[in-house]
Amino acid sequence: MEALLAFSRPALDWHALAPELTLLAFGTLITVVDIIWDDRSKQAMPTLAGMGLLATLLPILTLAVDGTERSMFGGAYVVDDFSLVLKALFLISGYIVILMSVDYIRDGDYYENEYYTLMLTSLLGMVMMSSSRDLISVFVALELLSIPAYMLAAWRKGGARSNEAGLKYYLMGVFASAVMLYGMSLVYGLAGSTTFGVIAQELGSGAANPVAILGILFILIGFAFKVSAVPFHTWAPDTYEGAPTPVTAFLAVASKTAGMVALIQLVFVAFPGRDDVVQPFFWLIAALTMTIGNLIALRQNNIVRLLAYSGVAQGGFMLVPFAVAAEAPARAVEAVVIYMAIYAFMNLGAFTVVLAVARKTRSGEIDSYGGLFQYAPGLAVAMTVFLAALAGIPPAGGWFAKFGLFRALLDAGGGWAASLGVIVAINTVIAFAYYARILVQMWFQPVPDGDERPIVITGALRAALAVTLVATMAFGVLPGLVGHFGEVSVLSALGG
Amino acid sequence: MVAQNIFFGILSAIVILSALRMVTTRNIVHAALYLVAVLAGLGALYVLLTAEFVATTQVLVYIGAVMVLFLFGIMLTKAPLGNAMEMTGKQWPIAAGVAALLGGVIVYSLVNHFGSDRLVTDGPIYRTADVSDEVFSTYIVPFEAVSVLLLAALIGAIVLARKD
Amino acid sequence: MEVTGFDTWVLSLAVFLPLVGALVIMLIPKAYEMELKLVALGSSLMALVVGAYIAVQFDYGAAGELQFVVDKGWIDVINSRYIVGLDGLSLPLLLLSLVVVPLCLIYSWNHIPDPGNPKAFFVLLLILSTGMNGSFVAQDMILFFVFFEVVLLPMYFLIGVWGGEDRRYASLKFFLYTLFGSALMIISFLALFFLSKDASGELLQTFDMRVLTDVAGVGIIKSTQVWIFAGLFMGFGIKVPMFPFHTWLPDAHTQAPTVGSVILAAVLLKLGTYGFIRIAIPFLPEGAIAWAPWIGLLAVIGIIYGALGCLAQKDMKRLIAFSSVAHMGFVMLGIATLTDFGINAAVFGMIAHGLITGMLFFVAGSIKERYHTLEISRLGGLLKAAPRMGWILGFASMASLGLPGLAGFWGEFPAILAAYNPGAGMPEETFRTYMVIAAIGTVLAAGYLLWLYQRTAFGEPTEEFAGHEIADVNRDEWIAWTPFLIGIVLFGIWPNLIFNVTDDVVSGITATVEAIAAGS
Amino acid sequence: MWMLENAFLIPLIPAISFVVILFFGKRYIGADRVHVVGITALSLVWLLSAVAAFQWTQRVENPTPDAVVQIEHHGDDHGDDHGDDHGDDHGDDHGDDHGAAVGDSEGGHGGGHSSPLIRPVISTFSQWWSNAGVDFAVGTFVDGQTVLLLMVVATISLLVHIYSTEYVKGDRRYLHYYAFLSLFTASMLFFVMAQNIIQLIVGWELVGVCSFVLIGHWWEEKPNTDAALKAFLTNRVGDVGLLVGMIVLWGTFQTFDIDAINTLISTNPGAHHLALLVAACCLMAAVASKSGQFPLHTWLPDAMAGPTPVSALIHAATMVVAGVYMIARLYPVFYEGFSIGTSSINLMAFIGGFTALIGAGLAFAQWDIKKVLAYSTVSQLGYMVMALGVGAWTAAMFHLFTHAFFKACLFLGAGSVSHAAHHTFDMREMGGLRKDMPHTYRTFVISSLALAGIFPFAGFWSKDEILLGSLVGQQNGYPLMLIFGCAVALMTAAYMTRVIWYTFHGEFRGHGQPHESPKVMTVPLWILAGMAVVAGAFNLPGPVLEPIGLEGLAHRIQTYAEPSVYLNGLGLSHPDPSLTMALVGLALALSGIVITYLYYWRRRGLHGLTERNRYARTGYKVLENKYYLDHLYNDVVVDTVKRPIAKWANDFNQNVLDRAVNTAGETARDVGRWVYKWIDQGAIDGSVNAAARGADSSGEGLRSIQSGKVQNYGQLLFGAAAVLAIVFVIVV
Amino acid sequence: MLLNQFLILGAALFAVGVYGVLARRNGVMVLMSIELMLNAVNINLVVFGVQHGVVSGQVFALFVIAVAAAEVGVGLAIVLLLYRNRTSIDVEDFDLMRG
Repeated sequence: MEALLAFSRPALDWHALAPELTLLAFGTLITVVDIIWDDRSKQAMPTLAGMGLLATLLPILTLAVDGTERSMFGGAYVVDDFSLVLKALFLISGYIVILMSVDYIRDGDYYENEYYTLMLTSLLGMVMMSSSRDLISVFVALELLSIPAYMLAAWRKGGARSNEAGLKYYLMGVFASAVMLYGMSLVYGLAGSTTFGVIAQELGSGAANPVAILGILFILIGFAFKVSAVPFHTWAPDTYEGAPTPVTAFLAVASKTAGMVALIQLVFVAFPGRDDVVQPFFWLIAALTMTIGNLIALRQNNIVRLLAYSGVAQGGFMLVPFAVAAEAPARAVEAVVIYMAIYAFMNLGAFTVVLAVARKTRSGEIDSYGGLFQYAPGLAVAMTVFLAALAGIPPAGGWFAKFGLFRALLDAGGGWAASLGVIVAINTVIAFAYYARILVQMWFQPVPDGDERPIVITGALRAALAVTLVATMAFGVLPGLVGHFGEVSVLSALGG
Repeated sequence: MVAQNIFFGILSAIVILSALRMVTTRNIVHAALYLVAVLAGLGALYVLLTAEFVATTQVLVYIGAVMVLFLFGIMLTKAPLGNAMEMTGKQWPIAAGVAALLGGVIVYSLVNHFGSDRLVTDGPIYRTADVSDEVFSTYIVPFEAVSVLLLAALIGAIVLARKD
Repeated sequence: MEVTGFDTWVLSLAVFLPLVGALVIMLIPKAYEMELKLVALGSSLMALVVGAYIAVQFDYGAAGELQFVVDKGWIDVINSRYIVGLDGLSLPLLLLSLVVVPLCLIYSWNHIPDPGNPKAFFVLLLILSTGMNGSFVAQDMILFFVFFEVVLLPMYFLIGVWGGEDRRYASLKFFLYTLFGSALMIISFLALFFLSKDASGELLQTFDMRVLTDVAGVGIIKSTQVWIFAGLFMGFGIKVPMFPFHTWLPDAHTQAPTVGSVILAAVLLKLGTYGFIRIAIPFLPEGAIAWAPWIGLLAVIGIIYGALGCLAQKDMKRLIAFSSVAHMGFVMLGIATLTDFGINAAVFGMIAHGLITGMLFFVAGSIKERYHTLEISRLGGLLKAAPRMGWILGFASMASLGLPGLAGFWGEFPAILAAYNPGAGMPEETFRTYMVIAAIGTVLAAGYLLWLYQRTAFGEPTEEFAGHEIADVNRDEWIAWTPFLIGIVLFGIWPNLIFNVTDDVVSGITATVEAIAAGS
Repeated sequence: MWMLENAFLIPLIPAISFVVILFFGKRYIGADRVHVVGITALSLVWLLSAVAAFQWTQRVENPTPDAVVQIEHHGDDHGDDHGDDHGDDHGDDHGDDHGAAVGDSEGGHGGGHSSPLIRPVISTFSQWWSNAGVDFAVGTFVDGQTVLLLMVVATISLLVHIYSTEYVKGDRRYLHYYAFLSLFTASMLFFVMAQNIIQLIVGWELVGVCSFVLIGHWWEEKPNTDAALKAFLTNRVGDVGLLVGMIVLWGTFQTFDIDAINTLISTNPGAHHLALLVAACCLMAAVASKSGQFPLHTWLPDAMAGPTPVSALIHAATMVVAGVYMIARLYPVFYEGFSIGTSSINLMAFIGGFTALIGAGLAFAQWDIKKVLAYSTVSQLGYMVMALGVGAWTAAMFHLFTHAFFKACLFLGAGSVSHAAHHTFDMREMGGLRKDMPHTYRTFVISSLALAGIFPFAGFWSKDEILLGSLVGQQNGYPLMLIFGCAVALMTAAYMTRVIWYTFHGEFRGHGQPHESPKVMTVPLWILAGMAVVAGAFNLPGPVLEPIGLEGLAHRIQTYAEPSVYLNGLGLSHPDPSLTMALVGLALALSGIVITYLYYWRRRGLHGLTERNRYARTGYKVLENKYYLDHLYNDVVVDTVKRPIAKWANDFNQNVLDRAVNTAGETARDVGRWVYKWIDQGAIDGSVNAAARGADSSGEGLRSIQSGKVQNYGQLLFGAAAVLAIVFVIVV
Repeated sequence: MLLNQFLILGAALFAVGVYGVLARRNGVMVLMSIELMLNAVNINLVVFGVQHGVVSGQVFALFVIAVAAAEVGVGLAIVLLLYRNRTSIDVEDFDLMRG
């Protein structure tokens, strides 16, 4: 009894938790509706899920307007501008993925209601992730976003590839989280607390301690897996190829972003003093990821697989600023956030086009894009914009993302940063070589089977395409938009 | 202290040996049983470490629920009960090498850093109530999240595992 | 200078009118072909009219200062602004770009190369136009970079879709080369951003090219300048293209459709040299001084090498392409002297090369259209088959080999002259050696051009085409070519039209360089 | 003096004519009537040139004060006593009339003049262009030298225009022909009145390109276009020298202005010797190419592929003397650069002399009448360059002047012959034409005599001055040049006699019936022949005129044309006329004629001819009676000179020099191919492509990591974790 | 008792688990080996909690157990799914996608 009495309910800031609660409510609603109306509710599900995401944006907006930084549980859970920006990003990406999913899931006759439930659950994990400043929260958020994703990857139950994708993703995910957990246990052992703030103090910045190094390393590896950094990327191509395309888009964008968010928080909040481990680690990983991702992508024939490797390489680009985390922290965070935001739209856009084209060609081979420009010029132009953005060519959005990287590197200065910059430059060139293969097919080649019927694009896909296209171009022409969010997010993450 | 050390010795021997047997045995059911031994041994170690609630959960959840799951899994996949299927892949030396390397570097680090630090034995002892207080205050958000996670896992697993 | 009223808009109009045209065309269905073409031509002509207005309103007395400046917020977070402005250096190049595009549209009016699709073709040309115009007026490094890159994709598609046999390889090569260069270029821009200090040692953190020109890299130590310059060198040098980064050029030119080649030669290559003059040298004078002898070396190698390359060619277009390497070598030699004289010559050379080589590519394109081949050994007797075209080819060849009285000479000769007395701090003997080598290059230039002319235009038509009726220059071609021809003669007779305009800007730049050379 | 200040009109007229003919000729005038425009324009040019010439003489005769240079004492250290004397003279009596000058020269002052130093008329019209604060005026520079050339160009061009109406009648490109004749004339006139060295370069290149176009006029045949290309490219080679040399001048004096450069050198002769030497050597290369000097002369004979009137105008009288003209124009540069005043042999003199020699030798070996004339031109140009090289400025310009007329006449005569003889130039298909073409024959002979330097024809006077100049030199004589000169005099006479023999004497060996050309062709021939006779009168030495009381007309070219305002400062002196030298020269020429005459006439046993020919009869009798001379000729002169030397020279010319030019072109192309194949496509592009292939194949190799087996992935994951851990924990 | 006794036991268990997941071909066996790794983590967490005298170690361990349960469930579902489609649970068989 004494123990019970001693318990005092913590003061919960309901406003701060409102986004999570809204999302949770909609997730539950979907489940309930599913249970009550079963099949009849199918039509309403995407709408409901989409509305849930949009509704969740409301409290985020009010929190943003309110503007105060809300910290709960001794700093374990923080709602600040950084987290709000990213929550919004997750939700918008999720919304686009849902737009992409509508027809795919319906036409494929897959389990629909559960699909959206899991999607929302995974998004809940991501939304949590951006506020988590505590090992346990981060771990749980990670699992919350990952486990539904494992299942979504296998969602085409009848398809052997999808099953295999699920298995590989699941196993690799679990391996990685085991390593990460082991690292967390070591870090916890040294710090005696799960809160990042304490960890930062306890790990300090003095001489290296092998257990600390090991702990940090293992944790970073766990998330490096999540962002599919080489050599922890191996799951990505197989899973991307096998998983349902909207899920692939989801994994490539939202899931990767979540991993990045976790890395930002770990690197800048939990291990700010340990740049002796963090910087070389990311230098190496970033260089490897960019280069190997790009090189293998050169040899792909399946467009989804190509985009998967492209995604790997893009992840490498995103990791670049971490290599100068200590020297130019503000710029580095800004660069990653900006990159993530732009990447979300351009990559989702590319997947949307892939989905749209696959509706006609039923093929994932790059050759099937032959002559796309002749019978679907709109899609071809859109794809061109997305690929240009991915390659970093103005005025499509991606250039500003790459620009951010270079800016962080040069702000840090020094030989290591400069050499990484040159590696980025070379990789930009390699990357274009394979993006160009798609361009070549779309623009320069004849239609392989001579079938020049136009592609019918459904409303949802059209909407997804419009959103991503407008955003990609807008970021390119007026990068100030995204740059502003990047800047806002920096300050709070670094506590400044 | 000696008693505790002896107890630790016995338990750890059980755990390690069972674990080794688990990953080397050719019979999958045996493997499951070795796993039970490992889990049980660990539960006992938790008791030794005064973590009563963890020990309880270990027994309830792991030995109770998870192991049953595994057994169901074994049955449903109609895995041969004998050693008809090669249980260990050809690449086991690589696996062993990797494991040794990883274990080695961890042990090296631990020895290097903690050396002969003694375990604090006179610290506070946390009862189940303390644990629950912590869970429902500081870790309330992760806790709720885990509940959502379990629900989602449940829904998803059903969808995936059911016959269409 | 306070800019008010309409003048605040003119530069943006000149830059973006073609883009507006492109957007409008995108909305017009493919079937309305005439309307598409009219919109395209109309928008580019409107831009040209605006350009003419600019040329008239331009205060030539203050050519050294930026005029029509617009300075508006753009990307605040990185302190990059939408700054456009025009001075004597930009004006001729902007006008060149504004003139070339409508002429290319006219030329393509009824000659859309295979596989057709005028809509896409014109849209790409217009987007290209916006990129080129913008590059010449941007006064913010990031803005410059964006415009600089905007031209890439349209050109890639122009080559890749409407190009020759080997178009995929050529277009990709063009693109990858340039992309690599611009990646290094943006690194250098950022280095400038972070390292530039004003006179009092305050970090500037600006992309404003006006400011960076003013501070002239004083806060950056020499070794750093050299490195940053190296990055810029790669970015601009590939575009020029300088030996040994030139190998994309022959392929791109050979495979590109006619107007693609024309624009590539007339305007795109100038972006590189313009970058040197506008950005690399004024921002990093010490780096420039350190690099200049090497640039000069590569320039003269380019001159000889390009000429030798020409002599080896069997394909007319490829020969002209290689001649670009040589001609741009003269331009770079002028720049490398870091003297007012040399850089003025270089700017003149840029314009002259644009007109002349553009003209040559036009003719080559028309020959290809008529003979379906550009293999020199299969051509012959053009003067007989199509006398006017033959004469124009001869005229352009003469201009290209630097005949006095035509534009080519005033780019070439002063550049050679400038090498005699390079700027302060340059090794005089080295540059004088360059001078002699460059002068020898003029012989080779005459050699390959006349050789080309002899084998294509002189003599009787080859048996293969003996019976064929080869149409002479047609109406579209006349309209498209006449301004080029007039320009070649006009600038040849009255070179001051350009020298006068550019001199103020260039002397400002070289004065800074000289002051720094004297100070160090 | 209006014409002198507005001399720009002179080149402007043919330029307009060019535009009119080319762009409006076909539509508004008629393609076959465009010559009207050209001839009208040239008549105007001729008139204006004549006015200019007259006004210039007025300026010299009655100088206004601002036209006269108040010369200061130039550097005494130069050590030329003649110069010093002149300086003093001018200081005292610059206003004096020319009578004093004649008196001076008679008084043994080495032919120096003391007429006032007349400034050239320099009109600057506008700022043509300016670059980096350096302004380039476009303007005209008119002095005696200019008007001399104006007259030459205008006269010959006009005559060629007229002559061509018949000669190229019915040509497919009649219009282009006239258009480019006009353009050429304009360019040449522009060149001669260049005010600065940039204008010189411009004019120089423009005449070159006109030459290219006109040589290649019949471009359907490959040999013609080859010749055109060769001409242009050889000239381009020389242009390297021109560009570099001019740049060196600019670099040294920081000005493009010819007047300024010349004045700067002449007021301070000792300075900048090295720079001037470099500049002079470079410019010499340009001269060699343009004026057909050894070793860049090989293009000139090939250039005969063009229409004959073009050869007469461009490749005999005007364009090819541009080099000579340029040397004369920038004489201080060469004078100081090659130390002409003090040396006894120098590069310019040697090249000139050697060229004269080999040109003459090569003329022997030709069967093509135009080629003979072309080599003769080479030889005579060498003469002029040699004259300049030995310091005989006036002699060179005088020879340029006379040579223009008789050589043009010879070319037009050859054209007339070919016109009559079915368009062949091969002398083996001619013969005996003197009966059918009396006018052509006579004018040809007159001009040949002039060329050979027979008294009293024009060539005699000018050649004599050159030989005299070589003999006397400045401070030292130029003995080698004298020997060359004498040899050439003999050879010239000889090969011209050969030409006349083959062309006009003997039996007709061609086809068809030859006929005399119409008047429109013969009249120009006669005019030129007349000039060939009297042109020598323009610079007769004083002693010749004294007996007839016209000593006031002596040395007109020297008086009017010589830019003494510059040359005076250099201390250039003029040799006294020498009767001995004149006689020697004449004797050489005569012996050349006689020997050849004997060789052809006698050997063929055509005694009848000797009966009718006064000169031949005399000479023949001498030789007839003195057989050993014949023997000498046959065995010594012919066998040693003609056969081995001329043949060797010809072989050398064709096989070495000419091949060198051709192989230079071929080599360049081969080198180009090699560089392209191995360096460009092989090394540079190859490495780029190899990098691409490398990326591609490494991508392929890396794909093997992606085995598809999840446990391999796991191995990689854990393995990488372990390796990273080891690296970071243990190594770092 | 030494701290390292437990830690090294954990490390050993982790290594054995790694061996298990990498060497075992049977999908279910792989899942079981994962449990070894997760339990190794739990030992560490509990021991460190004791060492620092804080409760969060135990809490963390509980979360790990809960999540592990969910993971096992999902993992078995996926293995089952594969088994149903491919009639095999040999992870070495699953290499449809590669390169």
